Amino acid sequence: MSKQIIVPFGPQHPVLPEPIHLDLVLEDEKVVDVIPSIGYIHRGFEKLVEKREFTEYVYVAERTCGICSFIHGATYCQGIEQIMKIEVPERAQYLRVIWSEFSRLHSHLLWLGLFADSFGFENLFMGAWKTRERVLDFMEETTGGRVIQGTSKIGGVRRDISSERLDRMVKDLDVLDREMKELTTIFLHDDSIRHRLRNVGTISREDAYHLGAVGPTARGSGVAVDLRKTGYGAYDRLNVPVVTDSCGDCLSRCTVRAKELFTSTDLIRQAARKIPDGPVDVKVTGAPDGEYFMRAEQPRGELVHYLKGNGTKFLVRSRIRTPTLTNIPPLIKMLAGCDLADVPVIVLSIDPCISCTER
Amino acid sequence: MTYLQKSPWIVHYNASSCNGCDIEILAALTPVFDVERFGIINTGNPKHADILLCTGSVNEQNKVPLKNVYDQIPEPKVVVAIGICASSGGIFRECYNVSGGIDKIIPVDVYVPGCAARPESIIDGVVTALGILEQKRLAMQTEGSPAGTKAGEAR
Amino acid sequence: MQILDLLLCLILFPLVAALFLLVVRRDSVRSLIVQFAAVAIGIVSLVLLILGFDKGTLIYSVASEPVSLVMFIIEIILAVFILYLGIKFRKSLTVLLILLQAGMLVWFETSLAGNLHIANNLFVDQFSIIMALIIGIIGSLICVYAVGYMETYHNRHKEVRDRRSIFFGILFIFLAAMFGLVFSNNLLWVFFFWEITTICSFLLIGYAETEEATNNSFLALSMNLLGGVAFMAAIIYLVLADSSGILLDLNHLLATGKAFALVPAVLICFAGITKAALMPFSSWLVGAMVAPTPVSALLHSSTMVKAGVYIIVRFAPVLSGTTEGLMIALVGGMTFALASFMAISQNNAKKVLAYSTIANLGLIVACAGVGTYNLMWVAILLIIFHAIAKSLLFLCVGTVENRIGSRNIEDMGGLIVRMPKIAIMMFIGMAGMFLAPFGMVISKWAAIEAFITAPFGLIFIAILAFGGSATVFFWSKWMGKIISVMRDQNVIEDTVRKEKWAVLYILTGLVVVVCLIFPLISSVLIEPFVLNIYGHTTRLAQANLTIMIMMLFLLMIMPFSMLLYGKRAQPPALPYMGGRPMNDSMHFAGSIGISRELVLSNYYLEKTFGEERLFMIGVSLCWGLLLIAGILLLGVIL
Amino acid sequence: MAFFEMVRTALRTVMQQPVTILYPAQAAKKTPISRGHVMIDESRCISCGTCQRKCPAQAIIISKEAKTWQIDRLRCVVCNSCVDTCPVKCLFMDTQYTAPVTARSVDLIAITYVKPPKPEKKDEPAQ
Amino acid sequence: MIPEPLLPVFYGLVYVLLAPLLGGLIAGIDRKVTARMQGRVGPPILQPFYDVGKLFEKENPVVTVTQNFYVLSYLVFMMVAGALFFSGGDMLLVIFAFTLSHIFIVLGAYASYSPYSHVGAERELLQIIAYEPMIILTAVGMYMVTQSFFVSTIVASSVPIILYLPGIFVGYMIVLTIKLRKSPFDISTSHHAHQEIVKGVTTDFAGPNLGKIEIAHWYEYVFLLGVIWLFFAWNPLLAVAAILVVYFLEILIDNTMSRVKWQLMLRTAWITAGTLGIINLGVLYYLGMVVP
Amino acid sequence: MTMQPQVTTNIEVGQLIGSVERFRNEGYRLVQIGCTKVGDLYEINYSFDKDYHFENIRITIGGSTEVPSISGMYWNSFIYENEMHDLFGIQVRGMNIDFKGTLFRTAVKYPFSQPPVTVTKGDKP
Repeated sequence: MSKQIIVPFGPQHPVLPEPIHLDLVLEDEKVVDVIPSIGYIHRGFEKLVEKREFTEYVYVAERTCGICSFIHGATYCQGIEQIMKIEVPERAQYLRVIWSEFSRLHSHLLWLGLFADSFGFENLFMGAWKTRERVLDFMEETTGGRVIQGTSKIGGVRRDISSERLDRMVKDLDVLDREMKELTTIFLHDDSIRHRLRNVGTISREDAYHLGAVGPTARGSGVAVDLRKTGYGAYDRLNVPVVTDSCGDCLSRCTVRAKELFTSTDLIRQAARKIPDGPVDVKVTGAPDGEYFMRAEQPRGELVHYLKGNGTKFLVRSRIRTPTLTNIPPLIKMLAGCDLADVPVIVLSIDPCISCTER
Repeated sequence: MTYLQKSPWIVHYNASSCNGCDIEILAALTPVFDVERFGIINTGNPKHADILLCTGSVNEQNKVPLKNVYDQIPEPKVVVAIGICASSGGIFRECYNVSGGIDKIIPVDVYVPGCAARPESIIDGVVTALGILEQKRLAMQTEGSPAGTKAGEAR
Repeated sequence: MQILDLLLCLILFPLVAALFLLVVRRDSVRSLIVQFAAVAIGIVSLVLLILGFDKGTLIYSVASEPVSLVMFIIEIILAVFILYLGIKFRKSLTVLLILLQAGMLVWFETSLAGNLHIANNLFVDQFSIIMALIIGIIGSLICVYAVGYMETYHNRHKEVRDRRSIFFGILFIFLAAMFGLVFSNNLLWVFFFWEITTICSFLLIGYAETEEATNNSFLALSMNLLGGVAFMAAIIYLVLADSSGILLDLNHLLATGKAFALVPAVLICFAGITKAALMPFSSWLVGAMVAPTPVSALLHSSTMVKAGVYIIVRFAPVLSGTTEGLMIALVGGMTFALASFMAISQNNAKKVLAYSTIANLGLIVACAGVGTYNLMWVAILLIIFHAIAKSLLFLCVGTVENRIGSRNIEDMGGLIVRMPKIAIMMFIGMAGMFLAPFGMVISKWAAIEAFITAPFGLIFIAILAFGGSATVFFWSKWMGKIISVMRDQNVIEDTVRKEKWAVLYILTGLVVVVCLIFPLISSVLIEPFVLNIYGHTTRLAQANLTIMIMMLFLLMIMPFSMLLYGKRAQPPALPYMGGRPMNDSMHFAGSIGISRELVLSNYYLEKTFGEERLFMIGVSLCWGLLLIAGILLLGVIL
Repeated sequence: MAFFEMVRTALRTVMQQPVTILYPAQAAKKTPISRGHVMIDESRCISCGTCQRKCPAQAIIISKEAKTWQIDRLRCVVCNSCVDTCPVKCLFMDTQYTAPVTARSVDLIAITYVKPPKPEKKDEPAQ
Repeated sequence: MIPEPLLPVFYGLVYVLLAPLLGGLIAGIDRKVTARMQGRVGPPILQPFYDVGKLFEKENPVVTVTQNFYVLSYLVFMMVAGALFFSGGDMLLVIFAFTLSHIFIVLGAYASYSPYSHVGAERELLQIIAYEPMIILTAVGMYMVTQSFFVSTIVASSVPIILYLPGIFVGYMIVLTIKLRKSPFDISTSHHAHQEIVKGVTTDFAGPNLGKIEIAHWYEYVFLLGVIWLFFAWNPLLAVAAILVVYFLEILIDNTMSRVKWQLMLRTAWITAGTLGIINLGVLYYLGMVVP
Repeated sequence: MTMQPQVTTNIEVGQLIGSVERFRNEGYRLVQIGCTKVGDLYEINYSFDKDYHFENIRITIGGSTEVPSISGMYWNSFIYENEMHDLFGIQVRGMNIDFKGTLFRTAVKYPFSQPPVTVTKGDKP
């Protein structure tokens, strides 16, 4: 006596900007079984290291993902710099921090919008993306690209930001802060939203940790993991607060991201205050020989670029382990027993970036 | 100008794109660009759509869904390939799992270059598509059957 | 004395047919007898209609003493029989109740019955005629249908002992008892026939002789015996009140008004509640679905439960305006709402039908309990519409069950492709149950209009509004199930027998026709009856009737719009599957490389409308209400 | 209870002018360094082929024999690599993005640079 | 002029002819205002008409031909319900016809045997059971004030109905949110895309069929707003103002709420609307008994 | 920029389960499992982290060696192990969720086990 409904969720589905698919088995609207399947974006560009010189692979690495493009590029470059023992100029490191944090703002605002959309709050979606345009404007003004910045380079960055622009940027941040304050207040306090998020997709601290959750997904469950604390780039000279929340449900993850918006603007201010003058890049000669696991904090969590060179211009292996990949097992746990209406909310609550995940 | 041109509804499919173009399509819906000015609605359902906005270089697993989504759009319909991955495979052209461009799978009417394609560029692309949509409608009227492949035929 | 002959004929002829059926062993002969008897009964009840519709209440005196003696002997024999079965199957409750009842009966017969003289034992009025028509036409149609059904049934269920002679015999005894019940003016006679229906249903429910069937039949028996005890108590009360027994004359009793009639009315209504399977006694009717489908159809539509509501509607004028009446009405209302909710959580087709029956009976009792003239009108209307649509639905479900081997609604997906004719009939039957402008909605509508002027009517309107919407839910989702067009399915209905088709066609026709001519039925039968009792009557506004009939016609011509589309070439399309293509056998590519079949089930919302929870609520609420009624009654008696 | 947190924001927004840029009636958002499309000063290109080699998307083809510089706009990822690496800085990034097209084509540009017989003279007449 | 007995027919016809125009306009204004609330320019006011015009220019792929029948019936009975209402018919009959038309769209969704339509259909049914009690209570409330179920009588009444039925009015506004498919309760069609069940009931309708559904929605808007008129019927100016205010509030709610799950929708509609309605009617009943 | 040096411990396939169990017991979380083809051999890296302390163990195997799954200790390892199987063709024994080669359905079977291509520069459009 079956009372089941099978819903093929995705690959084409309006709530998924990127294709994944889930086979949802429902009883009424209760999800009794969910089997995810990915691979719709697997391009296999990790193998491109065999065809592109390591200096040009930067452009490929940047296009791993359209949302955190800069961080991918920078992490790759930092990994190569580690192998080749290149000392990157201070200013470049600060600029990387600034752009990384702007990437994070961009990503989190984008996510807030999509998240609002997933529970049917269209106006909030529009509001979040309206604010996000401010971040993108800054990005375009300083790098020339809205979403694919293209300023990473081994040995530094490709563009400098003038000090006047930095001053203006700090002033603009106040406006941004104000708008984000308004947005996040609604997010965290509106009861209709809390009704949709509280106690939905809950995952305990232990589960989150042992299932390998990273980034806001882990921090929402109270696991204080933030790779910026390892002090790569210029982060060791900045005060990085780790935002956590203890409930482990969708609202907690939302809270973490909402608060991180402000830590990001704060980090940008710190960096703008401390940034020294000087060159933004050094000349790179030779080829990488050796291996390194470069870990960095992406908006979605811990990103690992494993790079292995053998002394030629072509790397042996580039392996990108993205936060979403490791957040998928916790996601499966979260989805068990939720309602159909919660599925998009929970899926989005880990902020999935499938194009990174599948490379 | 017919109604078709005043109310193009879109459906978006991400055929292994890097996300850049996708979020720009979404950005085009949001206040700063607001394509609803032109009557464009992101329907999310191919059966309601007129225009397929497609991003990404099409990998092995995406071929079938892409074709399926295309087939489910009722005639007249146009396909707009957004971004250079969708147009030619782009930087990922040489990857083992990439077919290289939407037009390898389904007929493409408009190519929108850019990496990532800017929202303005996407608007331009859709506007260009409107002209083609109108031609297809006329062709459908005169011939009695749609200009492209019929929806059911391909199965 | 033409009409009296008809009455006697209707009571006795089925008995004769039953005797023949009990001895006949050949299938073909049995089939012939059943068909002949059914046609005869149908025709006689129609003749009764033609001759009797304008005569008002006719009362006939029949020599009662010898008949009463026979009745007493039969009752004692039956009591002994039940006692034996009760002991055999160790049903202590049944034993207790039958001993109690028999004790009351014997005591009554020995110490009170001495100087009873009831002359007017039979009577007929418009309400009786309506009941007779329902029993005579729908009941006998079901019997005809049963012939073919039982043959298939025994082919499919080899484990069940073939006792078809007894089965058909009991069916016709059942009909006879029902006729007797609606024509009797002597409450003792009513009681006799009442007990006969109880025992017939007991035997029919237990037909399959499985453990479940036996248990459920005893459940039904115990509950109905409890009602019987109450009935007996009412009779004893009446005789104690007036030893001449004049109060046992039903029409006389009703005419005496509340002073005498209230106590027996409530007691008999309690009996009616048990028989009509209202909460807290609904479980027996739900359990009764283990019986072969024609039995369920019979129990649910034209006999048994209708006997319960019949007697309650009879006593409606007595109940009107009393607190006890309100309590009984509330029991009905609660039953309506809760049974409708519970039907949502069921996927067994017969169980859904059972809950729907319980709900509708609840509504009828709610109308009768409040008991104003327009509500009485509604109650009778409900009895008619419900009987037709429900019998059609049961028989359709039975046919489907015989073909696909399941009574699970989920297995009825795509019936419109597999068994198009049956599906359309079911569709019409269901429409009859909940869609405008068909019967039940007309009644619901009239009920709202009637309740609004009745005392405490608001409560019932609220119940009707909420319960009614639940009805929409469970019927529509079932409808949706049978009309969903699935691929790769073949027509499988061609093997259904001819006389079965005839029965189904007639019932389907009746659903539609009765909707069209119900103004006529109302003005010829119901309105005079109500007028006779209350001095005023009611009807639907003419303008509304016109509109309803126009809507009905519109609904009938709408399907022809399909022809319009059939001609134009339409590109075939597959359902939207999130970009995943589906093949003709409804499989699509699922995760982990599995080819999955698309399965769609309805919602059952068990958390919200779960059977157990609501049943407990309903039982305790209704017991509470009955208790209040009982306490009030005690106050009246003392 | 905090329902309707959004009401104030929504009501304020409805009173304000929309933030929408009325593209195409209004000009598109652009910055001086926006990466639109690659342009070539054909009079300065020395056909060295660096841009072709350094192009990660292999969109540029230079023919030394035919003296042509060819770019496939549907391949160019606008990464600025060629502009950065061009030894004579004859490539530059225009801020205007490439317009959508309905058919594939490549931009073929004839290089008019002539190796100057004498230094200092870079401005050869184009015709 | 039109003879008296034909007036109802005339009004009904006027509704059938003009309601789509008005309804489409309302939808257009709705979209414009919504866009402005989101800081966008929004589509032209006439956009809904373009949309429907476009849909009729498209081909009509169906999963099963019976879908056409259900959609047409949906439209026709929606027209019947509205026409009955505007010709002054019996409120209860109007409500039943209204339910009937919705059953047809639900059946149309079931007919295609597609997962999203199916879930949409189930949810649409949940919506129907959520709002129906309140709508019936509204009609009953009208009766208690004016002693008639006939719209013609209710409209002609000079009693300020709203003063007697404030609870019913609020309850009606709550279910109106369901009927207008506005945000907190937009669970069966997910009007603005990007949602959990794609397009719910309408998922497998395309082209002209979808157009018909859209037109039926317009009829529905006009009918539903017409009910608001009844509350203020004694003063037409106030009625128009009330309709405008109510509609604006609905848009505002749409823009300031996230979509709830069905459980909460059912609970809200039944408990809030039911309690408000029943308390309101109870008070009326009591007053009616005390002060005849 | 001061980064901690990264330690990689080479172990045998047979020691894998034991080593992983030790990490698990010490409260490390699994960061990643990654595979690299070096010549004809495959290096498999198991990386763990605890309080930003990064540990890496490596087994080096031939293409036909079967690797035991560590999903008993780390439930989430299935995603990496399936990936390893789909991209490198390494057989993993005892995965808790086995996609059976459907995690990444690639045009080329086991693409990363194919011999590396190097210079294809100047590839004409």
